[in-house]
Amino acid sequence: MVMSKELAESRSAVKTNSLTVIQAINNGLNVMLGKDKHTLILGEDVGKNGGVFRATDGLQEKFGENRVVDTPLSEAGFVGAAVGMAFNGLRPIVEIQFLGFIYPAFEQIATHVTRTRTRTLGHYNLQMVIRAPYGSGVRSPEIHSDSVEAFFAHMPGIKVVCPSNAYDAKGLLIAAIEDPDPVLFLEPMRLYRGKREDVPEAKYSVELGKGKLVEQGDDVTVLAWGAMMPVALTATEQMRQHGITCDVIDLRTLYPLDKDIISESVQKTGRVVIVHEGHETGGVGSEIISIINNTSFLYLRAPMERVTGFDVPVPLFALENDYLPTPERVSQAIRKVVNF
Amino acid sequence: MVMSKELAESRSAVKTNSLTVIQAINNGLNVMLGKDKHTLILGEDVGKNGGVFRATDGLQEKFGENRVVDTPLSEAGFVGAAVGMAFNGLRPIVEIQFLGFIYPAFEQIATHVTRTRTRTLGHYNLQMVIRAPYGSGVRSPEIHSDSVEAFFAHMPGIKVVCPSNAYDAKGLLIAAIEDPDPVLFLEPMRLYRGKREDVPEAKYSVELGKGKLVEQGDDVTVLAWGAMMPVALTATEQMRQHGITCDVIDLRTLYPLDKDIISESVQKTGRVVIVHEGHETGGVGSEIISIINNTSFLYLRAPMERVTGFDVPVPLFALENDYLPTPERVSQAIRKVVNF
Amino acid sequence: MKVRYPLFQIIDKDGNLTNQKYEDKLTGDKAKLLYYHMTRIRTYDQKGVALQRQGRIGTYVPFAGQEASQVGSALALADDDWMFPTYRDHGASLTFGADLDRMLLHWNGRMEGCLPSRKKNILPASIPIATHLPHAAGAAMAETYKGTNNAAIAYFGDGATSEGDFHEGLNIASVFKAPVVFFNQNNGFAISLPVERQMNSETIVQKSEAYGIQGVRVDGMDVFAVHIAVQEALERARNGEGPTLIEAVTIRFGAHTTADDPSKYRDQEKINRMRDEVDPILRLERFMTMNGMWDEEWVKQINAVIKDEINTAIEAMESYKKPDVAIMFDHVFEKPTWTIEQQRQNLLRVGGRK
Amino acid sequence: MKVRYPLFQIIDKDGNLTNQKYEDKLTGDKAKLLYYHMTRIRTYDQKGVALQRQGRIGTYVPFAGQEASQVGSALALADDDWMFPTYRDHGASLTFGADLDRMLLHWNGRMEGCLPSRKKNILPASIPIATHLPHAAGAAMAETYKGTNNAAIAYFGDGATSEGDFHEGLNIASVFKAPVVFFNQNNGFAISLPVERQMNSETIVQKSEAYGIQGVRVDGMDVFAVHIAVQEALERARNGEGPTLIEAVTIRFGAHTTADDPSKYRDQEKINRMRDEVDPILRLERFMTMNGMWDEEWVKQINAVIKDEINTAIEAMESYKKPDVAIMFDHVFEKPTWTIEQQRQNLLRVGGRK
Ligand SMILES: Cc1ncc(C[n+]2csc(CCOP(=O)(O)OP(=O)(O)O)c2C)c(N)n1
Ligand SMILES: Cc1ncc(C[n+]2csc(CCOP(=O)(O)OP(=O)(O)O)c2C)c(N)n1
Ligand SMILES: [Mg+2]
Ligand SMILES: [Mg+2]
Repeated sequence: MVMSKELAESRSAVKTNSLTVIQAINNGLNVMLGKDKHTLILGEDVGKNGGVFRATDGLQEKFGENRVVDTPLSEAGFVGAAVGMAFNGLRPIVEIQFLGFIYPAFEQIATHVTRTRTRTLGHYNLQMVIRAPYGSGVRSPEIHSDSVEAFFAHMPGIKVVCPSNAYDAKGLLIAAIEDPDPVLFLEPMRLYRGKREDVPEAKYSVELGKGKLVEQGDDVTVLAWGAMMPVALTATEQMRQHGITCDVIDLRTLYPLDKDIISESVQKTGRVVIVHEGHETGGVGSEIISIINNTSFLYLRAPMERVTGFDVPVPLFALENDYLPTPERVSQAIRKVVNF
Repeated sequence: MVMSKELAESRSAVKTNSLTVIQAINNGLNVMLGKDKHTLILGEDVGKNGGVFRATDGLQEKFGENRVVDTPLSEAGFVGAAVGMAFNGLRPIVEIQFLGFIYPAFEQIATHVTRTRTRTLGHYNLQMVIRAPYGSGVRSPEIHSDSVEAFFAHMPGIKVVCPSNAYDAKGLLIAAIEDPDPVLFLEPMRLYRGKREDVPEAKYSVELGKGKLVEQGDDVTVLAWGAMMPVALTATEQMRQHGITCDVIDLRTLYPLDKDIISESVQKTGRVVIVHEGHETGGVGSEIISIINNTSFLYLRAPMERVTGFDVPVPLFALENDYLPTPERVSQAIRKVVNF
Repeated sequence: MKVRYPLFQIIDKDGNLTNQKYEDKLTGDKAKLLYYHMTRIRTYDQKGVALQRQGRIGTYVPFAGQEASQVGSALALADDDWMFPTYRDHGASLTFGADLDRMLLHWNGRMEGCLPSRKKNILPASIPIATHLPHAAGAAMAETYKGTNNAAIAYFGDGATSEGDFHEGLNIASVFKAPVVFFNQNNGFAISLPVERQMNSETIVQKSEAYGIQGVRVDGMDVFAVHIAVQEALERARNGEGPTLIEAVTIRFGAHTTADDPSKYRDQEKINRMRDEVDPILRLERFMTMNGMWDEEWVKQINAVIKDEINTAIEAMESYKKPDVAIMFDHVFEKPTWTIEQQRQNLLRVGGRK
Repeated sequence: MKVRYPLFQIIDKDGNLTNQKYEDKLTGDKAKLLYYHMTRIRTYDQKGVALQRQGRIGTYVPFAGQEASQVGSALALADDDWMFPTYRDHGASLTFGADLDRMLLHWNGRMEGCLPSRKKNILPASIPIATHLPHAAGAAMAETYKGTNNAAIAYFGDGATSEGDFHEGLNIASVFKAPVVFFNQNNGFAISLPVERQMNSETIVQKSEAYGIQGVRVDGMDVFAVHIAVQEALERARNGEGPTLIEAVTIRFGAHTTADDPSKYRDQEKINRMRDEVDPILRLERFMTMNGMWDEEWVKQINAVIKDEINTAIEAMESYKKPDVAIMFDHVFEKPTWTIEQQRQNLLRVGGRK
């Protein structure tokens, strides 16, 4: 395991707390609301209820109803209102209750959130964050389990971020809130209450657009993000026992992708396995393959493999674990690229 | 130029008319409304006005207001109503005035149009077509020029089709209307009133999911669709003069892609140039690259190249020709893969 | 607005007749039918909560308090009518004819349970709020297109009225005079948001004005009132008079779902205390008692039948054959695309999860 | 509904005062100011159509007939208020303070012309119908948040009322009592669809009932009435009384855009014939004449000034520096991502189109 510089630093002098991902997010929001009066939270049930996952727990009590605003059930309406607020100098943080309920706001995002800066040649910029829990594996009802980051990675004008652990969750969230451009911040539901990590109490940020080398190896580059990180790591751990070692990279930002960290690793290993839970066709994996084709063609020793969600609607929960990539499927792919 | 079998047949005995793309579409709708009483057209200005591009010209007069229905300005509403009609045995053909105005109906498409068959294990199927003019290059206002096929190619449960000429336009449209599943039918605005072609008067169809080899060559495989076909062909024509010959494939269906025609060609040429006007990152091109990586890795002699719209909002029309792929950019890419 | 749209009521919470006009319709048979269905879905609902607690099904959505609204409306439908329910309207679906074991399977995350019935036109519960309202409009328009006499009903909550699809669905239905009833259950909350902060209008029914359609505000705890209001609306629909917006004023007694803790955002204790007073089933029982329709024997008997039926369905649900991964691939298109076929084979090769 | 919302009018089409209450406000200065602006945007509009015919600009969106609505409303705004126009409201934008050459550049497909003003809060014309209504709500909410006294106005057509974003925007604004005026120009058509088939409600103003907000139906050909109705609505907004929905009943004299042929779907001849009778500028002229406010010399003078101003702006537009491809890349993000930077460099290397 490589300890990242940030993490190493964080673990030295600074005061830290042991937090889950959801707590780290709550903490990041708390820090930023405290720091900047122009920042406010909008969404369904974010106030008294503290969000259906408790991401905003306690924040309305602390900052008041103007800063943590329960909106009507109206995604286009409140994403649109956030756009208007951002025109007018506020920095809204919008919660979409589940990523699958972002669709009613799709037009607002595709035509305004992403295009305002270009449309006004920089006169207006929208400093706003849209947070959304995403992904399958927690026995949610239909539409609550979508992993459609690819839609947004294809939209010029918005960055797409997805942490896989508590430290990154807080740091990336703060970076997203401070970014002068719109950011879609995807939160892996499946990891919300998983492993705790030491998270600095103070404000810090993790740079957008940078992946992280989480595990080092020689044979294969494994690329993943969010809830697929533990799946990837379980598989590479198994592979290590069979003498196959992998670079495992947590991409963390899905647009723009960290081309450099990807190519550096691929040019070392020559073999690639990408793991994501979104549908295979047109998923972010296909863009990663295209980038590698571009940067590292001559280094490749095997066709790149994707281990992804299938080209089927995310099934109800009785089959969700069949839909999702498993360590077995990842291991299989690793073996395949090694044995090619 | 290779003459396709269909085209060759069509030019023998059958009665044909020389039609533009838009006329061929009008003709296809006419044929299908005449054939099947359960088929109807819904959309903005499709009635008396005959559609802003005249795709439905004369059809309301001929078939009546029940069959060609002017709807309120309400994309979610009338796509949703079409879903309800399709539940109830009708076969609606919905016109979205410009592809950039499909966004308000995105939720309907992402959660119902595409998922109903799976959700009901086949009890309900939605035999419906969504037609939309797409693309830049005709001096339209903002949002009227989007080419976002990639969103829909990433949605399990809908086929995505895009003709580049009058013959295919009618044949693919009829196939789409007859397909038991939802089809998004993208119409290249820029070609609406371009070259005329002999189009059989009678009903015929062009199979969905099949590309077409339009030009044959040895050195490079050029893949394109819709309005980029003439751009690709101009470039390959120029290249031919420099002694470089290309397979030019009109993909015609963007989901599911015709894997076989692609691999067959790539395994011959070893070099690939993909041309599309959608944004590069996460465009359909990236999926094509991924498929080729999978099927033809050992045959590749150079990194595959993409010539695409940029990762920027489609600009207003003063810059639209700078945004769009040009024959020069395609030629450049062809030279690049040849000289690699 | 409450003046313009007075609450339509036939019996009050003590079971007294407050509206003489409909006295004739309140026969013993009708009362028993309504009582039976309310009791049936209440029993099922209680079982649902219990099964979830025992970990035998996933998250469950209780509807206790809304039985009169769901039963009164569902029993107003004719056999060939169309029902478009939400996740909370399984009481209505069951009453209209959904298969009990299918419904339970659905709570178990089984795709086989998604379709409520193979016989009745009951659509799968709509999860994305308000998206099914345009469907109901379209299904109803198709009936007009075909020249039949069938109608559609769409169920939705107070929160749903804030979504664009509510508006677009009602507007389209109104323009085309679609034979559809938009049946709103205003249970006062959208998860944690009280209806007073969902909207600035005093009532939901007044939103009918925006579409120039009929609006009716009805006591959603009075099964007779709901039943008759929906009957009348359906009749108008069949007569070509277009859609009606009905606001049934009701109460969600419990949590939003079994994953929700209502005490976080409302005085749940107060609701628990007043439950019996306003309970729609007890209200009907009081009426029946006062009017000599109450038959202790019959009640015992139906309770036994219901218990039996539900237990049998639970058994069926729990002994249902294991989920087959193939069904996730087999119904995306009529014929799987090569991508889906390939993915399916790959999964089966690795073995999937057993 | 027309009874509940009578048409607010101050002068009728012959120029007669029909509403004594506002007599004091109809000063000669006010009349001249309104007349000047209507004449200015009419001249500009005619020039726009002509320039398009000559191929000097792209598709143009004429607003002839709607000058009273656009000028009356725009002049009601205070300097720091927010304006959210559509593609047809450039008359309003110009009146509020948009730069003339910028507006023309915009019709020439130039991104440099997209932002109407660097000084006033005028948003770029919204192309996707109704999407800017929630923005207006949000900008107004931000004013409340900051504790200022500024308000917002959103323009939209009759067709826009069918979109979900209309509904969501008004609902949110109503819930938060946002200081915003929703200014509808009901010009009778959405491209080819007459308003009677856009909706089943008799008026647009009655849609205010759905949100429990103030609604005003105003004669959109009467610039005084529009002006005062909007002033009053803005005042209510600033006083914390929340949003108002104003329906200005007006007429689109010409085509939807220069690419549209209205004779395909309506009796355009009839509209041409009645134009002078209902023309909002002629109406004001009649009023001014009857009330001794008409000054031939002054009219000549403003006409000359306007002509000059517009010709200068056209020259500026036509001599504007060539479009620079870089601007399409440079403003997607504050700092271009590597993808954008790479694409930009590639394009510049190939040379782009010159
Ligand atoms: C588009 C969308 N956004 C958010 C949600 C999450 N959600 C599920 S139920 C609910 C509240 C619905 O309230 P209401 O319409 O009053 O119905 P009720 O649950 O009270 O029956 C919310 C916000 C959703 N399902 N769909
Ligand atoms: C979401 C969306 N759908 C379709 C269009 C195409 N369109 C442009 S203007 C228009 C009609 C608008 O009518 P109305 O709201 O009455 O405004 P008017 O043009 O009369 O001023 C349509 C359908 C669009 N711009 N946006
Ligand atoms: Mg509710
Ligand atoms: Mg209009």
